Amino acid sequence: DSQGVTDSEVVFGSVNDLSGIFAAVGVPATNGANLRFEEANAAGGVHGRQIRFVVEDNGYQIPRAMQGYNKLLNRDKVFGMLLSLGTPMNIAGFKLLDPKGIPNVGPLSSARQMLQDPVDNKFIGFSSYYDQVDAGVTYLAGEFDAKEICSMYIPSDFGKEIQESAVETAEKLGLTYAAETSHKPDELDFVGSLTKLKAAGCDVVALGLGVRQGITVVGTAKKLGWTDVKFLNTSAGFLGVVAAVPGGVTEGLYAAAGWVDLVARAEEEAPAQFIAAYEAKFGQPAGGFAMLGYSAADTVVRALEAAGQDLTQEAFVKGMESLAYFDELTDTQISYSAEDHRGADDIVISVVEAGKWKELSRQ
Amino acid sequence: MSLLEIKNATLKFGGVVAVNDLSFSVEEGEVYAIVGPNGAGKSTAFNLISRFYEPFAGTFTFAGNNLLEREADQVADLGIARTFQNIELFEHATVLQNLLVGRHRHRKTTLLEEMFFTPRVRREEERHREAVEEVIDFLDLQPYRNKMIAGLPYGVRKVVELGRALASKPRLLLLDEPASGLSVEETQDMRWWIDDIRKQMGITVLMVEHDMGLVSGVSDRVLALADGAKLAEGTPAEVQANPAVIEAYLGAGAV
Amino acid sequence: MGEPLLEIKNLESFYGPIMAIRGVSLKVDKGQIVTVLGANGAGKSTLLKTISGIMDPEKGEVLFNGKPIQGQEPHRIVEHGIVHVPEGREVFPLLTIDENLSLGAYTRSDKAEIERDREMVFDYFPILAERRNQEAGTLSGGQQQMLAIGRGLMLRPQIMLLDEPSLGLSPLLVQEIFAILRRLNTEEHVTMMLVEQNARIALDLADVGYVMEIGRIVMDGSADRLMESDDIKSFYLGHQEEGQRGEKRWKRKKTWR
Amino acid sequence: MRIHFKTSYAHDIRLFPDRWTFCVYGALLALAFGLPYLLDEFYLGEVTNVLIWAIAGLGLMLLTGQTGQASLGHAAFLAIGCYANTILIEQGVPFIIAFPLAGIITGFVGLLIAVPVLRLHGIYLAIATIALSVLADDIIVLTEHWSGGVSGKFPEMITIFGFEIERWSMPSRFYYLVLVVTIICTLFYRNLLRSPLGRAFAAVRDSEVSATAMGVHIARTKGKAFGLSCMITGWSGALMGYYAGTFNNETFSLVISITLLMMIVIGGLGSIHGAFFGAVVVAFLPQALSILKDNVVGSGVAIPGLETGVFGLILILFIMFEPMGIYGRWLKIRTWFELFPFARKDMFRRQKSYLKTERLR
Amino acid sequence: MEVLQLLISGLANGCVYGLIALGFVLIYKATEAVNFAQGDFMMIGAFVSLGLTNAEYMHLPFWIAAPLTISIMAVFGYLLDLFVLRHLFGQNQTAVVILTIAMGFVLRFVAGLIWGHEPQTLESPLALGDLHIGGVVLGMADLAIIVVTFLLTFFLYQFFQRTKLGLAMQAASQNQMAAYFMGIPVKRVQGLIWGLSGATAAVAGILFASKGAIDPNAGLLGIKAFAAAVIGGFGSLPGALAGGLIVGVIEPFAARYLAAGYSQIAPYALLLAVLIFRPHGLFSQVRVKKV
Ligand SMILES: Nc1ncnc2c1ncn2[C@@H]1O[C@H](COP(=O)(O)OP(=O)(O)OP(=O)(O)O)[C@@H](O)[C@H]1O
Ligand SMILES: Nc1ncnc2c1ncn2[C@@H]1O[C@H](COP(=O)(O)OP(=O)(O)OP(=O)(O)O)[C@@H](O)[C@H]1O
Ligand SMILES: [Mg+2]
Ligand SMILES: [Mg+2]
Repeated sequence: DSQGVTDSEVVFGSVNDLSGIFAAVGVPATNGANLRFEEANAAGGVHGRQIRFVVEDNGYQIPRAMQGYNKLLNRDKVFGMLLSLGTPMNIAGFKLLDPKGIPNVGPLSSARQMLQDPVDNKFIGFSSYYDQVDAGVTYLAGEFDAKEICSMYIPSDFGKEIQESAVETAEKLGLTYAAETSHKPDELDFVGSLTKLKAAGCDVVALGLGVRQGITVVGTAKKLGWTDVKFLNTSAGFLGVVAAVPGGVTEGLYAAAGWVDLVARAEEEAPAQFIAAYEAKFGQPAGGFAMLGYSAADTVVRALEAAGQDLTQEAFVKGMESLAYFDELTDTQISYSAEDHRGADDIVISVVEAGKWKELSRQ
Repeated sequence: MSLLEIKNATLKFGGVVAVNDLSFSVEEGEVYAIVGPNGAGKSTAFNLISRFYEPFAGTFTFAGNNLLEREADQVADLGIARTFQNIELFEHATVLQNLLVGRHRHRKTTLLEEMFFTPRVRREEERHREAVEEVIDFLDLQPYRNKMIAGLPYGVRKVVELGRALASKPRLLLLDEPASGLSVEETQDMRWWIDDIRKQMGITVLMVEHDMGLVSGVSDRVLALADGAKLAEGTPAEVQANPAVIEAYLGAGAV
Repeated sequence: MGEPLLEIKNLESFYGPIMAIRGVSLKVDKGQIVTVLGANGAGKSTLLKTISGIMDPEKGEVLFNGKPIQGQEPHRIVEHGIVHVPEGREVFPLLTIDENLSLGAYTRSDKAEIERDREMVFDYFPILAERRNQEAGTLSGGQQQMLAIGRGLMLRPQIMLLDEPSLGLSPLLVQEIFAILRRLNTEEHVTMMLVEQNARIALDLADVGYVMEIGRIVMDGSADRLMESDDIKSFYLGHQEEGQRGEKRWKRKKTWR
Repeated sequence: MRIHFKTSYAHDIRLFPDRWTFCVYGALLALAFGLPYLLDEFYLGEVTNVLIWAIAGLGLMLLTGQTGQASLGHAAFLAIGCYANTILIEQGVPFIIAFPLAGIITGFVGLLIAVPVLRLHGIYLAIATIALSVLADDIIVLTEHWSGGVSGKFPEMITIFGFEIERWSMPSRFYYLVLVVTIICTLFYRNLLRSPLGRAFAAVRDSEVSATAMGVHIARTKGKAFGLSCMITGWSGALMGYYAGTFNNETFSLVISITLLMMIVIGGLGSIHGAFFGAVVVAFLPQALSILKDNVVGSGVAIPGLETGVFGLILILFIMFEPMGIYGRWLKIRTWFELFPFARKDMFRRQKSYLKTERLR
Repeated sequence: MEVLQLLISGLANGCVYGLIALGFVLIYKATEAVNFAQGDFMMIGAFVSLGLTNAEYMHLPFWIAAPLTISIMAVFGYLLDLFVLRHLFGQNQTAVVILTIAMGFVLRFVAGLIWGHEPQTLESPLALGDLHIGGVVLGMADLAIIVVTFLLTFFLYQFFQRTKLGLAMQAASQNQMAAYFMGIPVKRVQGLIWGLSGATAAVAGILFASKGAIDPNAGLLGIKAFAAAVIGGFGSLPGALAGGLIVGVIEPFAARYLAAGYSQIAPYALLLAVLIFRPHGLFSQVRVKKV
C-alpha cells in the first residue's frame, strides 16, 4: 500500500523556496502547478481523486528543507514530490524518498544529480544545465566561429555545473577555455570581471549567475563597449523579464533551455490561454517558471490518469513511464520510458530580440 | 625595603602632564594616603600601579618585582587589589558572585576539571566560599549576599567593591576614594574597617581620599599631590598644616 | 516664606517589585534651599529621579507651581525649569567639555546669554576652560563633577535638584561649590533641593531639611532645628562620635525608628 | 515564595537548589526519555531538531549570554563540526571517538580564530564573525578535495560498537543520541557556571577593567569562551549533518548564524533555559505556523512566504513586549505564582530605563 | 586606462555601499542601535520609487516620484520608531538587532507580496546614457550615485557637527538619561533619525534601482554595506563613505586580477585585515574607559 492516497484524494508535496533568494523561481512555479491542479480538481479530479498539493517553504536553507521533508513525509504522508527546489535540498531528500519509493517529479533544479541512482522514482522535465551549456556553446561555436570559451559563475552546485560544462565542452570541441570569474550572489558590479574576460579575448561566456546579476553583466559589457562577445544563459536565466529589461540592455543575450519562451508565443492558443488564466488568478503576469510549474503538474495529472484506478507508487511510476505527448504550452515533445526519465529532450537556443526571446535552434 | 616603591614616574596625555616625575614609597603594614586637588593625578597614579597605563618614565617596584614587566592582569597575582573611584562592579551578577571573582587569583583548577566539576573543584569552591563569607561577615554584607548589584544603592556598592578587593587576600590594597558618597556614619565604619584591614589582616593600604577626617584618622603618612607632582609628604598633621596644601587643596575654612 | 514651588504629595515609586519611595510628602518654597538627608539606600536619589521624570511614580503627585507634572517625559519637566544634576556625574563622555556645556543650553536659544553663562561656568571652574576641547570621559572624577554642575547651571533653572554635588570634590572645591550655590540662591533666586552626605555643610546652606529612612520621611524641620537634634548630630554630623563610639564600636539606636 | 534554608556552602554549589527543583528536572528527564513512546515520527523528528538547535544555542549562549561577545558567525563552526565529524568517520575513525573529536577540533579552530578577533568588541566582533560565516562558504568550495565542495557530503550511518543509529529509518535511536549529547552539554555548561571560569566569563562581560584588576586575563578568558562555545556548536553541527543527511557549502549559511543569535535573544540571554526556549521558537514555530496554515487556509500556496512573514511578525511582537526573552517572561510568571495572591498587577511593569554608550571599554 | 576604468566603476560601486552604510551609521550615531534591516529599507525604497514611476504601476514622472519616495520612506522610518522601536527604549541593543532582523523578514515578505519576486527595473532617466571620457565609461546612474553620495555625506556630516540637533543626537546616544536631563526629547530625536535614515535608504534605493534590477532580496547587499561601515569605524559618516569606497574599489580589482574562487573573498578578507590592525575601524570612536 502506498502512502498519501485514498479513494478520494492523492497528496503531492513540494519543498520549495517561497521567501528566500530563489523565491522568484519557487513562487511562480508552485502557482503554476496549483493552477493546473485546480483545473483537474474542478473537473472532478483524477479517477475521482482530488489532488492536494502541499508546499513547504524553506527560504533556501537546508535545515528548514529537512523540516519540510519531515512534515511532508511523516505528517502529510505525501504520495509524491513535485517541483522541489534546490539541488542540495533535493539530494538530501532522495535519501528519504528512495527507501519509500516516493516519486520525485520535475525538480526545480537542472543539476545532473537529479537523475542519480536509483533512478526508478525520479523524473525530470528537462535537460540539465550541463547539457544546456554544451548545446549552447556548440551552437555558438558553429554559428559564429567562436574560439575562446569562458564562464562567470557563483561557486555553488549550480554555478559549478555550468563552469564544468563550459570547460568540458570547450575541450570536446577543441576550443580553448580561456578564463573564468566567480561571484557572490550579492555582487552587483562586474566591471572588473568583464575587463578580465575581455582581456582574455572571450568569444562566448557561459553565465552561471543569479537572474539579476545576469542582466547587469550583459548591460555592463555593453556599456564598456564590449560587443563582440556572446553571453549564454541557461534555463535559470531564461525569463521573460530578462528579455524585457527597458532600454534593450539584454538585447543579443543567448539562452539554452529545455523549452520555448512563453512571452514570445503569447499569441498562440495554449500560451495565451495559460497567460490569461494565470493573470486572472494571481494578478501577476505569467512567466517561464509559472509555465514550467503548470506543465509539470500537467505531467503528473496525465501520469495519474495513466496509472489507473488502483493508485500505488509503482502504478504511478508506470504511468509516468508511459507518457508521450506534445506539450503545446512549452512547445516541446515530452516522452518518458523505463529507460528515459527525462521528459523533454530538446534544447532550445534562443536570443533576445526586440525585448523578446526568439527561438534560433533546437537540438 | 619598601613594599611599593615608585621612582620618577611620569605620564602625559597629549599636553596634559598627569603625573610628573613622582616618587614615593609605601612601607609594609602602613596606611598611606594620597590627597590633592581634583585632577592632581591621584587616580592616574593608581592606574599606573595597576598597569592600566604605560608610564613615559619611572620605575615601579612591588615587593622586589618590577611591575613594568607585568601585564595588568598579573598585578593581581602579585597581591595588589584595588577599588575604583567610579565603582566598577559586575552589574549583572550578585554580590556573592562579585566577591567570588575577587578569588580569581587563587584559582587552582583547570578548565577540564571545572567542566566535569570534579571533587577537587567542589573542595576549592567551598574554600573560596569560606574566604568570601569571612569578608561578608567583616563588612556586614549579609543582607545583600544574593542581591544583584544593579539594584544596590551607591553606598553599598562602595562596600561591595572593597569586599571584592579584600576577597583576593592582597598584600597591598589600593582604595580610590573609599568614603566618597558615604554618610558620616558609614565613613566611620569605613574608618574601622581600614584600621582592621591593616591591623588584623596585615594588609598594607594605599588610598586616595578627600575626606580629611578619614585621612587623618587612619593614615600613617600622607602624600599631597598637585599637578602630578609632590606637594608635601608627612604625617597627616604635618601635611594638613602645610600652607601650600591649604592653599591648593584644603581651602581657608578647612574642616 | 512664599507659596510652594514644588510640592510632593504621598509619592510612591517602585523598581519592579521593590518599593523605594513609600509615601513621601514634602514642600519646597520659592527661593528656598531644601536638603534631604538620609542613609544609604534611603531613596533620596529615587525621590529626585521621580521628580525629574526619570522614573514614573506609582502613586502620588508632584506639583510644580501647583500643576501636576508626575509621569511626564523628563524633557517636558526640564522645560518647566526643573534641572536635575544627577548622582555620579553622567556627562557625555565622547563629547568635549564645550559640547557638554552647549548641551546644557539645549532648551535655550538666546545665543549671547548662553555665551555669558558659559563664561560664568568657566569662571567658576577655570580648569574646564583650560580643557574645553578635552573629551569629558577623560576628565578626572572631580573635573567631571564640576562639568556636571556647570552643565546644570547652563540650563538657567528655576529649581535645581542636586544629588550629592560634593561627591569626589576636594575640600576646597566643596567650599567653593557651596558658595556658588548660595550665590545663585541669593542673587538669581534659584530654588534648590539638595541631597548630600556631607550633612554639616548641607544644613549650613539649607533653610529646611528632611530626613529619609527606607523610603519614608522620618523627620523634618528648619535646618537650624535639625542641626540641634541629637540624632542628626550623631548620625549625620558625626559630632561626639569620637567620644561615644571610641574603641567600643557600638552603635546608638536611632530614636525615630 | 520558596525559602531555602542553607546549612552548608555546598548547598549553593549543588546542581539543584532544593529537592523540589530536583524532582521537577528529574520528571522532565524521565519525560524526555519516554518521548519516543508518546510521539509519532513527525513530532519526534521535530523534537530532535529542537534539541539539536538547543545545543547550538547553548554554545552561542556561552559566548554571547555569558561572556557578552556577540557572534554572527557560528554557522561556520556548525560547519566545521559537521565536516570534521564526517571526514574523520570517512577516514575510519569510529563514531564514538570521531564525534567528541569533532567538537574538540571545532573548539581549537575557534580558539585559533579567536586570537586575532578577540580585541574586537560588540558590533565589530559581530561583523568580523559575519565575515567568517561568509568565508566559510568559499573555503568549503576551495577545499573541495576534503570537503566535497559544492556536491557536499553524506554522513554515513552511525555505529556505536555495532549498534546502528540513523535519523530517518530509526528516529527514536537518533533522538536518544541527541538527547544524551544535550544532557552532557547542559551539564558542562552548568558546571562551568558554578566554577571560577564561569564567573570570569561574567566578569569579562560586565566590566573588563575591573576583571583585569582582579587578575582575569581578558583575552585568554574570551578565548576560552570562544573555544568552548565553538566546541559545543561543533557537536551540534555534527548532529545537524546527520539530521539533514547531506550538507554542502550552502548548508551552514549566514542565515543560520543570524537565526542562532536570534534564537538565544528570544529565549533570554544568559540562561540555560533561554537556549531551550529559543530553540523551540526558532526551530518549531515555522513548522507550527505551516501546520496552522494547512488547517486554516488549506495546504497549497495561498500567499507565498506567508509563514516567514508571520514568523518575522511574531518575533517583532515578542521582542517588543518581552525584550528580556522568554526566560524573562518565565521568571515573571513563576514569581507571580510564588507570590500568589499577593502579586501586584503592575509589579512587572517596566520601569523607564536608559542606556549608556558602549563605545567606552 | 583599464586601471582607471576599474577605479571609476569601483568608486560608483562603493558609493552604493557607502549610501547604505550612511544609513547604518546615522542610526548608530544617534541611538547606538544597529539597524540590520537597512538593506531592506533600501530595497523598499527602490520598490516604492519603482511603484510610483513604472508604467505598469502609478506612472508618475520620475522627478516627482523620487522626492515622493524619499518623503514616504522618511515617514515610514519615523512611524516605525514611533510604533515599534519605542517599545524597546532603554532596552539592551541586542533586542533592537533582533527586532530589525525580524523586520527584514517582514519587509521582504511584504515586498514580495506587493511587487512579486521577479527582478524588475526602474524606468529611470538616470538609467539611460553613458559618459565617455577618453576611453573610460561611466553610466549616468553611476555619476549620479557618486555625486549624491558625496553631497549627502557632506551634509550629514555638517548636520552632526554643526547643528544643535546633531549634537543632541550624539548626546542621546552616549547617555540617554543625561540627555533627558538636558531637556533633549530623546525619543523624538530618535524618531527623527530613523526618519532620516529612511530617507537616506530611499535615496540609495532610487539610485540602486537606476543602476540595475531589483527584487525583494536586493537588501542582502546590506551585509556588505554593513561591513563597509565597520571598516570605516561604525559611527563615523566619512568613515562609512571611506569604508564603502574601499570595499567598492577592491572588488573590481580583485575580480580583474585574482583567480576565480578567490576574488569574491577579497572584500571580507580585507575587512578582517582592517579589523585585526585597527580593531575599531579606520575612524574609530571607541575608547578605553577612564577609571
Ligand atoms: N585619558 C586621558 N586623556 C587625557 N587626559 C587625561 C586622561 N586621564 C586623565 N587625564 C587628565 O589627567 C589629570 C589627572 O587625572 P586623575 O584622574 O588622575 O585625577 P585625580 O587626581 O584622580 O582627580 P580627582 O580627585 O578629581 O579624581 C586630569 O587633569 C585629567 O583631566
Ligand atoms: N535599579 C534598581 N533596581 C532595584 N532597586 C533599586 C535600583 N536602584 C535603587 N534601588 C533600591 O532603591 C532603594 C533606594 O535607592 P536610592 O539610590 O534612591 O538610595 P539613596 O538614598 O540615593 O542612596 P545613596 O546615598 O547610596 O545614593 C535602595 O534600597 C536600592 O536598593
Ligand atoms: Mg580620581
Ligand atoms: Mg543616591
